[in-house]
Amino acid sequence: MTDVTHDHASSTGISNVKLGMWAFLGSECLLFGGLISTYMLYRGRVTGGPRPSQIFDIPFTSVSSFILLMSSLTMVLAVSAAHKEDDRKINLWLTVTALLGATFVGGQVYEFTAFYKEGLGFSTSLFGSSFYTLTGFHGVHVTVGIIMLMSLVGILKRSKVPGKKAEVVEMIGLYWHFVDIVWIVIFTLVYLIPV
Amino acid sequence: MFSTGFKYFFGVTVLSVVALVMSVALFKNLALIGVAITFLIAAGALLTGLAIITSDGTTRDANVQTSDMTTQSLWPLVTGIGTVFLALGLVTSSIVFFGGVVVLLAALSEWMIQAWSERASSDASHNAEARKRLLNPIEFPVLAALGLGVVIFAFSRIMLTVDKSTGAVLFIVVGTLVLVAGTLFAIKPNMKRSVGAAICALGAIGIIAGGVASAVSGEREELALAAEEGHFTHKECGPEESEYFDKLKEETLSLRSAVSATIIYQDGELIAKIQGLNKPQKSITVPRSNATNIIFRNATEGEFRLVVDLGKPKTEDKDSDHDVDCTQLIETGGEQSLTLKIPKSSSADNHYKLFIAGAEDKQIIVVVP
Amino acid sequence: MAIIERPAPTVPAVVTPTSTYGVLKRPVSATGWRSWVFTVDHKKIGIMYGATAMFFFIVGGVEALLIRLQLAAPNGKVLNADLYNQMFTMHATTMVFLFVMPMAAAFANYFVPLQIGARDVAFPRLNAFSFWALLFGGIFLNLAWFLGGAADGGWFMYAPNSGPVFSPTNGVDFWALGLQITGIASLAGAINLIITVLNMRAPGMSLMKMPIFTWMITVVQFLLLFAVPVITVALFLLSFQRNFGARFFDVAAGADPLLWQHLFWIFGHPEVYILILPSFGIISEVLPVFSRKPLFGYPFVVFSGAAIGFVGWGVWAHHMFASGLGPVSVAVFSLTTMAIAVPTGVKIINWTLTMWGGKLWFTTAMKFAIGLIVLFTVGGLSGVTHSVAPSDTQQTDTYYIVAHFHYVLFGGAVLGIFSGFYYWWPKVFGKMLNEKLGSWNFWLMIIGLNLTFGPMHILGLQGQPRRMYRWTEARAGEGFFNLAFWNMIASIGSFILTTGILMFLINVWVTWRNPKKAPLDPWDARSLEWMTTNPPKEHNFDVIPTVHHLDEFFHRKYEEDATTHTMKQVATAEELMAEQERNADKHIHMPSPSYWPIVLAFALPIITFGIIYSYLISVVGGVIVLFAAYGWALESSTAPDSDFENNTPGTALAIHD
Amino acid sequence: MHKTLKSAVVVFVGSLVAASCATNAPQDTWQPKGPNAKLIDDLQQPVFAVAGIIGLIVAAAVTYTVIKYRDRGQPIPEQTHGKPALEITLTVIPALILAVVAVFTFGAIFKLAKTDDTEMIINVTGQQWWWEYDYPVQNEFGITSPIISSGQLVMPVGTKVLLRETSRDVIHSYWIPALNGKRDAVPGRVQTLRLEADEPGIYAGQCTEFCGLSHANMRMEAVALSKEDFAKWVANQQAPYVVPAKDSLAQQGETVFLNQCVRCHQVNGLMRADGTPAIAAPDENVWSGAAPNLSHLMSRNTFAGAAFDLLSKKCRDEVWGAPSNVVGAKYLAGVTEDCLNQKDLRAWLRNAPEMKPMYANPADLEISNGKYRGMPYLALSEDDINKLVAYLLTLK
Repeated sequence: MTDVTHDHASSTGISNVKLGMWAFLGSECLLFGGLISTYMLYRGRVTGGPRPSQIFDIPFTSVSSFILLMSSLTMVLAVSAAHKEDDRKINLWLTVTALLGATFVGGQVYEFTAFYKEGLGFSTSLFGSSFYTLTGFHGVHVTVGIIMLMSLVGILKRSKVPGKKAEVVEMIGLYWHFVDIVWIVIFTLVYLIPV
Repeated sequence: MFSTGFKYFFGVTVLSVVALVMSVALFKNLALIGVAITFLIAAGALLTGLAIITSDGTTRDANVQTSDMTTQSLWPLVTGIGTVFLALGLVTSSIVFFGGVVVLLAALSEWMIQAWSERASSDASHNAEARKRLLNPIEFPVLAALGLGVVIFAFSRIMLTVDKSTGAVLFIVVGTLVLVAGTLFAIKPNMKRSVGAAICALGAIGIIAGGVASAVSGEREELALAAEEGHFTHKECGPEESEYFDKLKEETLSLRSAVSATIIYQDGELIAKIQGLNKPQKSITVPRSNATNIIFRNATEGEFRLVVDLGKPKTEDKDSDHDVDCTQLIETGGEQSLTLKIPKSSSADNHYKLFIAGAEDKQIIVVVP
Repeated sequence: MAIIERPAPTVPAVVTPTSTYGVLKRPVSATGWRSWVFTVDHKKIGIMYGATAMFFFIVGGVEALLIRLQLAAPNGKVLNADLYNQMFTMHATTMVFLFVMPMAAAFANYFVPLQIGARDVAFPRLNAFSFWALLFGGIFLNLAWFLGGAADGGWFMYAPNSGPVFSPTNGVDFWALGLQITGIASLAGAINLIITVLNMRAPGMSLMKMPIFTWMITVVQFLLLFAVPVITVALFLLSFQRNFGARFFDVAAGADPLLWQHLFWIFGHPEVYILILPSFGIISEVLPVFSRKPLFGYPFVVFSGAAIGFVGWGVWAHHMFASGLGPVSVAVFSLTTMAIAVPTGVKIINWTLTMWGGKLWFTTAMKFAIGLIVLFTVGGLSGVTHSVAPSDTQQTDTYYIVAHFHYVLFGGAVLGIFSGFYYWWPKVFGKMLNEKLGSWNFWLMIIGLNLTFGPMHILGLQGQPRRMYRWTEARAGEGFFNLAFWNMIASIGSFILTTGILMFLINVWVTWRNPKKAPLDPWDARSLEWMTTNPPKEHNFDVIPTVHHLDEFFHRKYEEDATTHTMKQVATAEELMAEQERNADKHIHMPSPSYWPIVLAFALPIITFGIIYSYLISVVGGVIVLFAAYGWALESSTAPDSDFENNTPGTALAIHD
Repeated sequence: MHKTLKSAVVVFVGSLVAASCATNAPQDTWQPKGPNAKLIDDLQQPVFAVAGIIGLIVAAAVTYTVIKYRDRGQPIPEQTHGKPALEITLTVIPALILAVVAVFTFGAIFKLAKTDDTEMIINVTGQQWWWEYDYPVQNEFGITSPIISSGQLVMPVGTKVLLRETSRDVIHSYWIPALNGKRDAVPGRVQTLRLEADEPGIYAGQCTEFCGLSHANMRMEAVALSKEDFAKWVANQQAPYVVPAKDSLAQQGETVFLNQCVRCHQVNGLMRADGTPAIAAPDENVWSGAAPNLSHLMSRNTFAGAAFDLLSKKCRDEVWGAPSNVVGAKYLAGVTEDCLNQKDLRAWLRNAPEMKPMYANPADLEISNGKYRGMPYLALSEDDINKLVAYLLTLK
């Protein structure tokens, strides 16, 4: 998504790709809004199987949330390295961000497995269906983010990136921060607020 | 005349078709497979066609003399392994079979591309570049996903083995290590690449080894027990606090409107409030075979649960206990919903009722016409 | 095409296209079908959108005719119940998602860059991808006809009737997944057009100097941007329930079926404005041109469009007045629904006042525009009658509603689209549509439309519900003008309407064969898209114009006499064109064609097909997606100079950037 | 141009006028027969009138403009961009009209949602593709044990009846236009609808939320009886089962019924040969878990979701066309042998899915765990059908 026609400067002063990413993220807000609403409506509807407060492990999820937040910090470092055109640090911080993201996803895989063992399947109850759908969608977003970060590292190494490097890093950074912010909302609404 | 891209996609098409023909053996519905094949051929053909149109590579490809040089190749070996898996899978389970199919497909395509690239020109570096050009877009993401997948999976197995608090600590440790390592690299730009690679490799190996060990040693005790006993999947509708079902209570309710009846335990009396009737009732009418939502509200001092007696179960055993369903123990002022579905009308030997656990005399008759 | 060479505007010959990072070398062909399939030119994509939409219009029209044939007489035997249910479901789905939306996208794609003085959209490859995703999504949706039956739950697909037991064929799966694909297309298109409008306006074109059509399209794209994800969520919930055993609409698990209705209509109501606003935009261009006056109250029309966009989010539950929302919600949504009638009324008033005091020229485009004002008003007023919630509980799900939204969508959206056809045909194809046939087209459509949908008001008010595959004489009432009579009239009307639309197709055919070229400025038009050749050059404008006025083109042709306030022509379109060609830009970089959009789009139906039949197929689709995504990401939007010959300095032009 | 307008206006206004031309459309929404429907009608008539007038004004304004300002060679007009004062005025006027409409609308919404003045409640359950009614015990109406019926809702006149609607499978919608607007029957929810009839009569209705294959065949009627007639009806519904005369055709029919029909259809009081009550188990055979209870079948005028008449055409017209003072008596007479619509009933018993599409293919059963979603084809012999018809006629 790096098409730019260079005929004249953009009317808003923001590059097309960045503005495009903003628009996309605006749209994503509604996607997560819908999923979160569904969860909020259904979280207390348990006709069988565990209820939210019976299986949530708040200390663990707090730690994994913190790790995801840290990854936003490293993403910021990557973007600032990109502005300084320090290729080594771009690669380094992108990798660290991806690793932190992977740690988070690893934690989510663990959490899903543990919940499943404790009796919460995807089809067990409305709580189960909506919980796995919401957090699963978020997990997929993080995973896509990791793939983008790793690919970016690979592509940068081969110096194949079309367009401006800093812009691409910044665009992926926007996405990554968005995914983090969404997690903060999910963490608060899903885990912290009792049913 | 056949361009390299053409060969590549033609191969992909043929391979997909082969895979699907194989799967015909596994799936019952042949008509669907037929459609699926059409679809796949269409996909392959589209790409093949594209390749023809672009006459990709003809400028270099057409008149290149085949060089005799061959390089060492991993792919025949992997192909062999894939075939073995395939055969094993036919005997054992379909997962192994599919694993074999995937390995085989991957190996064959890599082999094919490599073979082609070695004959593409007499220039070895050009050949290597051509191979990369074709395969990197697939290899990069697949390898990244595989690598990440293995690490993530191994990590989650470790977490499943250690107990909850250790898990949280472990999580902090891993996160911190990643951060610290990153920072170290950042402030020590002179560190040798090999040192960095070694640290990363060690970390990965550690996690994978830990994962394997954990997977072998099995998950932590309480999880294993929960999976075995189904802690939350059965309800205990007796008067006493049940160990898991009542462990944590949900007191607020997302279901508030349009319920069939609200059952209130008020000052030691059980009453039903029904929309349209102003007086509290002692019986409710519930349509047969219909998922009917009611709300139980406790307005008496103490913790109580509402139990619904669903009559004798459908077994021939006339002495067996009645089927019951229930809410959790609800504190004063709390409420919870309960969904009833009663398939048989009430009759002389089929009575349904709602009552308070431990106080069978506080009851509401449920009429199923 | 990467470089437009000046002064000799020939297609540069290709020597060795650079290979992209994937397997394929980038396409460079400028002629033949390849120049269409791999194009990223917004104009070609616009035309392909239009052709696709027209094809689905015919498909949806045939479905509608079958429905009307079945209902012409009591106990119709043309279709059985199952087929009828599929027919009305697919008629609505096709008309909404595969005709009106893509047709609006066609106009938007073609004219927004031209109207804002840009050379292409912000993301040309994404634009091509949107189109192909729409086409493949549409085909995928209709594949269900041949694979066990199409969706049969109505376009609103209420849960739990859309669940696996109640809708046993794969039709609903094809429907849900097909709409996901077209949703992706809409979303990508929306982002593209929004960025185009925000970032690529010609110098001097402030937002309040933007042509009104572009304005309305912008509002629509924002609506899409925020509405599409909501239906995406709903469709995911439905698919997860049907394909993976989730319980979102399983009442036995305590689910609330109204969740679907809320999600669907939170999307579905803005969708109504997504369908109608582009046509409002079209006639807001047509009326001033043929009245020789600027749009009356331009800022009011802009703000009422934006207001409709905003308030449109707060009225969804008026589709659910009979669902049992509770009196408070019903009252609130009743009020907001009445509120949205106000900005809509503003538009009608402004259009009328635009004509007032004008110098009206009744071309076919103008006739369609005036037809829209009157017939949309009928639809709008019947809409007001069911903003009165208690009254709506009598009318909802009857033919009165069918009458209402067909007056809105046919009398509004479709008439607007036809107005656009006649107005912009010379711009797009360089030939004028025949005005005489156009007149036939218009009058047959107007008569047919009123005969078809007019009687439906009566049918509905006298109690004929919708979505019934047959009706019985026992409930038709007595007397000559009973429901049987009106059903017959409606069916006859639908064939007259069809004849009217056929007239258009004949007109296209006749025009096609007529070698006569259209003049440069046949309508004495007002906005920038007319300030270039017919059809426009690939790079749209030789010089990017600097904008000083709303209706810039008009103000370059005419000047106001300071004393008499009458307009005096100072230049002709030909003169302006010649001047542009003299000062043509020397360095024009255009984005180059690409394979990746079509490859990526084609992978989507493969994935969804796999979800229905076998995940193995999905994996193949997934691999193609990855492959295409990487190829795409690693290809620069403009081909490097080495792809073209004649680029040695001196013979042609230095290429900057 | 003005021809367009003319034709549009003529069709629109003409349509509205002509609407009154069809006499006695049974589901006419403009002929209220009870206070709830009247309330809606009083609200909507002025709104329709205002809307019509505004429509005419717009059409007239456009027509006038089109005629007056057509191109007669006048110069290009002044390029005016609008007059804000005029714009604002023309925005405020419709807003004010709508504000007035809103006030009246609000009143009606809350009046129609009232439930605390109810005199009688009836539970209504929708399923594919028929309605079930059950009357909870209400001693003041003589209902001492629950009554269950289907197809036709019987209610006393001048009584504020509250329907408590729900559904067993998908969403349906209950609509008797003469008595009130519609209210959806949503599974898992209980929603209320006020009904009250001013005078005795039979009021037609139709399920109006698309509910699957046979949606078109899901009808209903509300039968309003005078209070005395209603008491008679209640007494009849609570009357005990009458065993058919020994060795009659009807008795053989009872045996067929016990063998074939009782799997799904309950007839209260029916005993098996071994003296145990014959309890239907529709939940084991039918997806929705219910089939119409056939006790006192012949007291209803329709069957199979009110899609077909139990009365022959002549007898039906007599009942439906009866003036309000005798309609109750005619209705209570029920279906006699002379009046029975033999043709449809027999066709139904012969092959129900042919008369009313009901997902009868084996493939359709697979997805619902082998359960039917309506009455299946039973392969009854003509002989069995004769016997069954004779038996069903005894279910007065």
